[in-house]
Amino acid sequence: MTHSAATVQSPPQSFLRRHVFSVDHKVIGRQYLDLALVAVVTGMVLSWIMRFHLGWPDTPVPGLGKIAPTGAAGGVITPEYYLALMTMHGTIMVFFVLTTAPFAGFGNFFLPIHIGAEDMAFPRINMTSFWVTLVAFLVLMAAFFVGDGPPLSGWTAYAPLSAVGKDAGPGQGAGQTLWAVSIAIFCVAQLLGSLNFIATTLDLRTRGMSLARLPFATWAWFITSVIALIAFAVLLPACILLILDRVAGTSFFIPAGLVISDRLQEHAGGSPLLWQHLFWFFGHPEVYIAILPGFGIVSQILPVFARKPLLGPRVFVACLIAIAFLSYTVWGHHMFLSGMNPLSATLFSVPTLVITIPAAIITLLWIGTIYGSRLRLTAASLFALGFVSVFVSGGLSGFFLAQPATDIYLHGTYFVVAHFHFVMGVAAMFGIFAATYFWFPKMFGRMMNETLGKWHFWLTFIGVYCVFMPMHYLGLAGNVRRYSAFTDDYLQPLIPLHRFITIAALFTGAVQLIFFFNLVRSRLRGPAAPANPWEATTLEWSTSSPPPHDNFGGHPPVVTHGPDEFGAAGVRDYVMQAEPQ
Amino acid sequence: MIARFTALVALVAVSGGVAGPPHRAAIAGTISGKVTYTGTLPKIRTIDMAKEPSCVTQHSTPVTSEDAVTGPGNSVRYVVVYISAGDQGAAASTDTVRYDQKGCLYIPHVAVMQVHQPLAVFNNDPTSHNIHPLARVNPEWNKSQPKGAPPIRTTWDQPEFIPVKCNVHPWMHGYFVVLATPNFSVTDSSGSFSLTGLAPGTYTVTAWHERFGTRSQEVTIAGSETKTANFVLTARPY
Amino acid sequence: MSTAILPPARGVPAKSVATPDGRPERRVAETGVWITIGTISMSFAALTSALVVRQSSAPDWQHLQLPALLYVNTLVLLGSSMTLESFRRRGGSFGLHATLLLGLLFLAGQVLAWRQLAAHNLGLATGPSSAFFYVFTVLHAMHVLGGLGGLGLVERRLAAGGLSATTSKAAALYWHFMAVLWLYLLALLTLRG
Amino acid sequence: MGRLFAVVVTLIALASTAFVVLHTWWLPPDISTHGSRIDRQLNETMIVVGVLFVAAQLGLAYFVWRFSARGAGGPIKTFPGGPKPMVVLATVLVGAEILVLTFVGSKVWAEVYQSPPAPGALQIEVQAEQFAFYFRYAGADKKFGAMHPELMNDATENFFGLDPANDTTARDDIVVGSLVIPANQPVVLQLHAKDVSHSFYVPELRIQQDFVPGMVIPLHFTATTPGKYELVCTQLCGLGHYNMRAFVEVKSPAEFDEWLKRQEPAL
Repeated sequence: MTHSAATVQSPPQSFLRRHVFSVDHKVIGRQYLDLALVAVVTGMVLSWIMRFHLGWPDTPVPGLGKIAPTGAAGGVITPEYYLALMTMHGTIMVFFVLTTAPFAGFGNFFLPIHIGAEDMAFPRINMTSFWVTLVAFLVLMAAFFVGDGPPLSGWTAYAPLSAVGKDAGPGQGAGQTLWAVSIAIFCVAQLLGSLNFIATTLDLRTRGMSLARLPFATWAWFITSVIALIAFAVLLPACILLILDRVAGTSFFIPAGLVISDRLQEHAGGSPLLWQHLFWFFGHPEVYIAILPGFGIVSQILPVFARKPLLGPRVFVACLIAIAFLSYTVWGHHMFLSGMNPLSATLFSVPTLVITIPAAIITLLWIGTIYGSRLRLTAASLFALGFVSVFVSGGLSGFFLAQPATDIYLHGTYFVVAHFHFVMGVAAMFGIFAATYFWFPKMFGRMMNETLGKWHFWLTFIGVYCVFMPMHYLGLAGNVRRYSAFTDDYLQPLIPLHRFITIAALFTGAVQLIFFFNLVRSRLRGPAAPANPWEATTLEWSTSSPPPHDNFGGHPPVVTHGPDEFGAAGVRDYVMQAEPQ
Repeated sequence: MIARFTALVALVAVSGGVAGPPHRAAIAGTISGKVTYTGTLPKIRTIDMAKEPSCVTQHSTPVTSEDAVTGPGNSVRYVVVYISAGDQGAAASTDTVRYDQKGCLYIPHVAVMQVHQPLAVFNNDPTSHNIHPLARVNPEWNKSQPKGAPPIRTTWDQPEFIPVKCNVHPWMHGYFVVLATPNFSVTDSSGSFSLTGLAPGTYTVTAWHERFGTRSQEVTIAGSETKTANFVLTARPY
Repeated sequence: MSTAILPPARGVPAKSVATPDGRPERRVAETGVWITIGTISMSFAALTSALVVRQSSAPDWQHLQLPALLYVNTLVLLGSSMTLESFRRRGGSFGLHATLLLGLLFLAGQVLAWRQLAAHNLGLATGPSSAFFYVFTVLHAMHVLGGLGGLGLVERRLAAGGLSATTSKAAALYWHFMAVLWLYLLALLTLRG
Repeated sequence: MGRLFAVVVTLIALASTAFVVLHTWWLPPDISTHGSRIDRQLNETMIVVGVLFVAAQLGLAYFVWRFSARGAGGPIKTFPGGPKPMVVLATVLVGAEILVLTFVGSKVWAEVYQSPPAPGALQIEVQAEQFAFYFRYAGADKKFGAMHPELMNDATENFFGLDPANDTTARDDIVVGSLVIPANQPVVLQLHAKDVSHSFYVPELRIQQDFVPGMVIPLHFTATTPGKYELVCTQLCGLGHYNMRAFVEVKSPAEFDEWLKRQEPAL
């Protein structure tokens, strides 16, 4: 399958070929972003309903009774429906938003242009990976319409709750099987995607684009795809074993002698901890798959708006590689109290604390980059700065969970919810927002409205702190997570705090309408965008907005400079990467 | 029983002001009797509802388990006595069977109903319950009923003895007894039952108890007479 | 039908791959296959660790006696690798057809082996050892099927006269990996199964 | 705009720390022998993390404040010493903290989870099922009856699947819905899961351990202060997970013995 034949042929003509079944990495990137947009709206609405229920459990949600007559008869949400919403919220956000948007979406669009190539190494596989992801999303959404409703075993789907089947409770029948099948399909899609990213970065770099000159976002996508390759290669067999346990009567994860719904299960000999090991071996690298593209995007954007090269680019890349390597040695910190051998707790605690060093270094490099800069504050740079602040808040709360001693108290409480929402739910989202405001002109040839962008930043930045910082306090007070109602006596004094969080969450959710409105309006009627609105230096800014079908109009660039040559004296304080010597 | 009575009255009204008893008085026999047990009873256990204080406060005296309730003279309560064979055409009743959850207990402990008869489950507790009928023949379902939620209304299509449990309060146990016949009666603490309005014929009467098993016997009704049928079930301590 | 293999085709536009030190151009398809091999190895490594953990989690593991047919099948798969190598060195579509045929024969042999086991009612759910046997061998067979697809592509390219060294090398790399993976699985299932 | 960012970040940092310093929402008082060391570990970590948090946020805020107002004038300045001080700062600072916290923390972890229970500890079996805890005491013969999954039946309150008909040791076993333990005496719980994974978490006791179906996991601790506390489940186990609560009643040894004598055998 010679590569050249696929891309040099004349651009496709028919609407279908150009916009739907296109092999152009830019179209595929936009399709991933549109899927992530639909997914994030769904996930956010689910979180609204959940938060509203936690604040006011007995008040019916208007209209919900009709949409979900079994789950929320008369609008009052039942415990199993709350857990089903939680499971779908978690699964949609982690897989279909935080893995597709920053990694597959922006990565697909910009990695080839960043390295000066016409397209991905395997365009047809690239198109297949999107459509397989879409199938996975539709299979997951089907769980809403199945008899017993969506599964309720959380996005982590611990066995035997997830493996036994209908007996384990509502949602654990067809809903859980659809979940497992959807995630297995998603794994295949991500493996194909990562294959493409790695092959393209290794082989299709244009003349002069050595690894040292790779833009930082591309470094992040490349390293993320290596992590994703290994992580999803482990989740795929885990899902296959789970599906077999559920459907074919095997007992990989189900021990003997379980009595569920007064029925003695026929399974025997399986190990529930085996699922946790396989899942978290994938799970922790997955959180780095969600955040490393954000690192790359912030390191790509900060120099542009600081008008100053990134501090210690080689150190930054070395830290990315260190994080990638260490991410496979830390999964046990999710299982300190899971019945795993307590000796291994220390074994997993040390690498978990060590991995904070590269993360701390990168954060300091960002702050160091702002030192002595001429900072321009646009929506993109504000979100990049917001990313730094929010990542600090979320990262530091990880210290408590990394040590077994303090994890004894904080495991399974809202402290954990605050930690991973700050780092993944907010920091990664800020990365996506920053990337959108930064690259929208290049992707659509139109400028986004800066005022709306700034309003969106300020309200979201304050909103997310009001939502997730108090969750740390709930965790310290011992508020257990994944509760659909707070009936325990020691939780009653915390209900006002939950109501505050709910109001803040609904407010922050509503603020996102500014972003969606800005997206739609700018896409239709935004002012035309020049080729290089931000005066940046990487290759995508040396081609037209939006780039032509083969990115560089037939003559691939020859790279002569590094990715962030800013701060030169004189009128033009930057040197484009492909500028002749 | 009310439905049958109203049907009878309607019949009389429809047949026009014919004075006096209808032309041919419907011959209706009755089978009644008492259900007792032999053997040693299991220990009477008090239910520990410590986990749900809102239910503990609803009971002044400690609540005992209802799976082996007996009365004076070795009588057995909650025995479902019904016509298992020999029934001529069952007019399906349409009035709703009410099943209450009060004080973290199912009231009545055993709810008997006919196939396709509407059933309504009410939650009158300040806490949320979840109703999980462990049906095998009928489709199984498992629904939560938060405090103040509307009653869950359903019907059962197949005759079956369905144990019902509340997952949130494991001590809560009851039975939905779905029968194909309208002729059934549940014994009270006196252990006595009576099946009325039986046309002449030979019937198999079955007495079922959740823990002490099932007994059947043949009874023949000639005219409008009352036949007695007593049952003795065997009780085992464990 | 030309049998000569074309000189290394411009798998990648020369000017698009320039590495500072001028190393010979890397072929994209070959890199892709190496990455695929890495992925598949990771998946089977995960399944191997699952097997080890499952063995220690309960004392119900009985050794599964592999049907003799599997050892014969191994020779078939190794044979197909050899015919593929002869095709790549001496050209001639006979070698390629032989490889395709032996590949299909291997798959048929696997299905027969599964049937034999099923006949001794050693199904997927009978016990952990048979469960892992089926998971390993069925997943391997599916990947062999994928490999046959790759060889079919080589066949089509050869027939059309446009076969490049990249494509044939990539397909061969993948096919030999199928054989290596099978030898590993055979050893694992025989010794630890 | 840069100034606004700096002010907002500073306010957020100070507000967040204030609520922690004031202990507005904080851990409940500790009532176990090992709990004080966990509290100290948590406080130490909180101080270190608090300092790092405020330093990082204020550093970010200050730099944005100072370097966003400089317009086009003045050449850019790289951080003195380039990236090296960052690497050294992060490695030394975080590295030191890792050593201290890991070393100190591992002792209390080892005491709770890696050391065997005290010899004379009171044995209690705990059965976690979909959506309640049940506790079993050995009764007069000090021996626990065997558990048979096929005999487990909530209807007849046989939560532990005991077989009193043929197993004499099971006849005197006591099964209750609350964990009643003597103060200042070591207690060992044998955690059984009947159906799916559950977890044993009592905030006041500073202890938490998952129940894993198919495994019996020992958990030992010593409660000090008599009183009534709540035991909750922290491992998602299904629709009733939120309501899977039991009470832990810590009584004085005399009261406990008297309570135990009052209990009748379960079956």
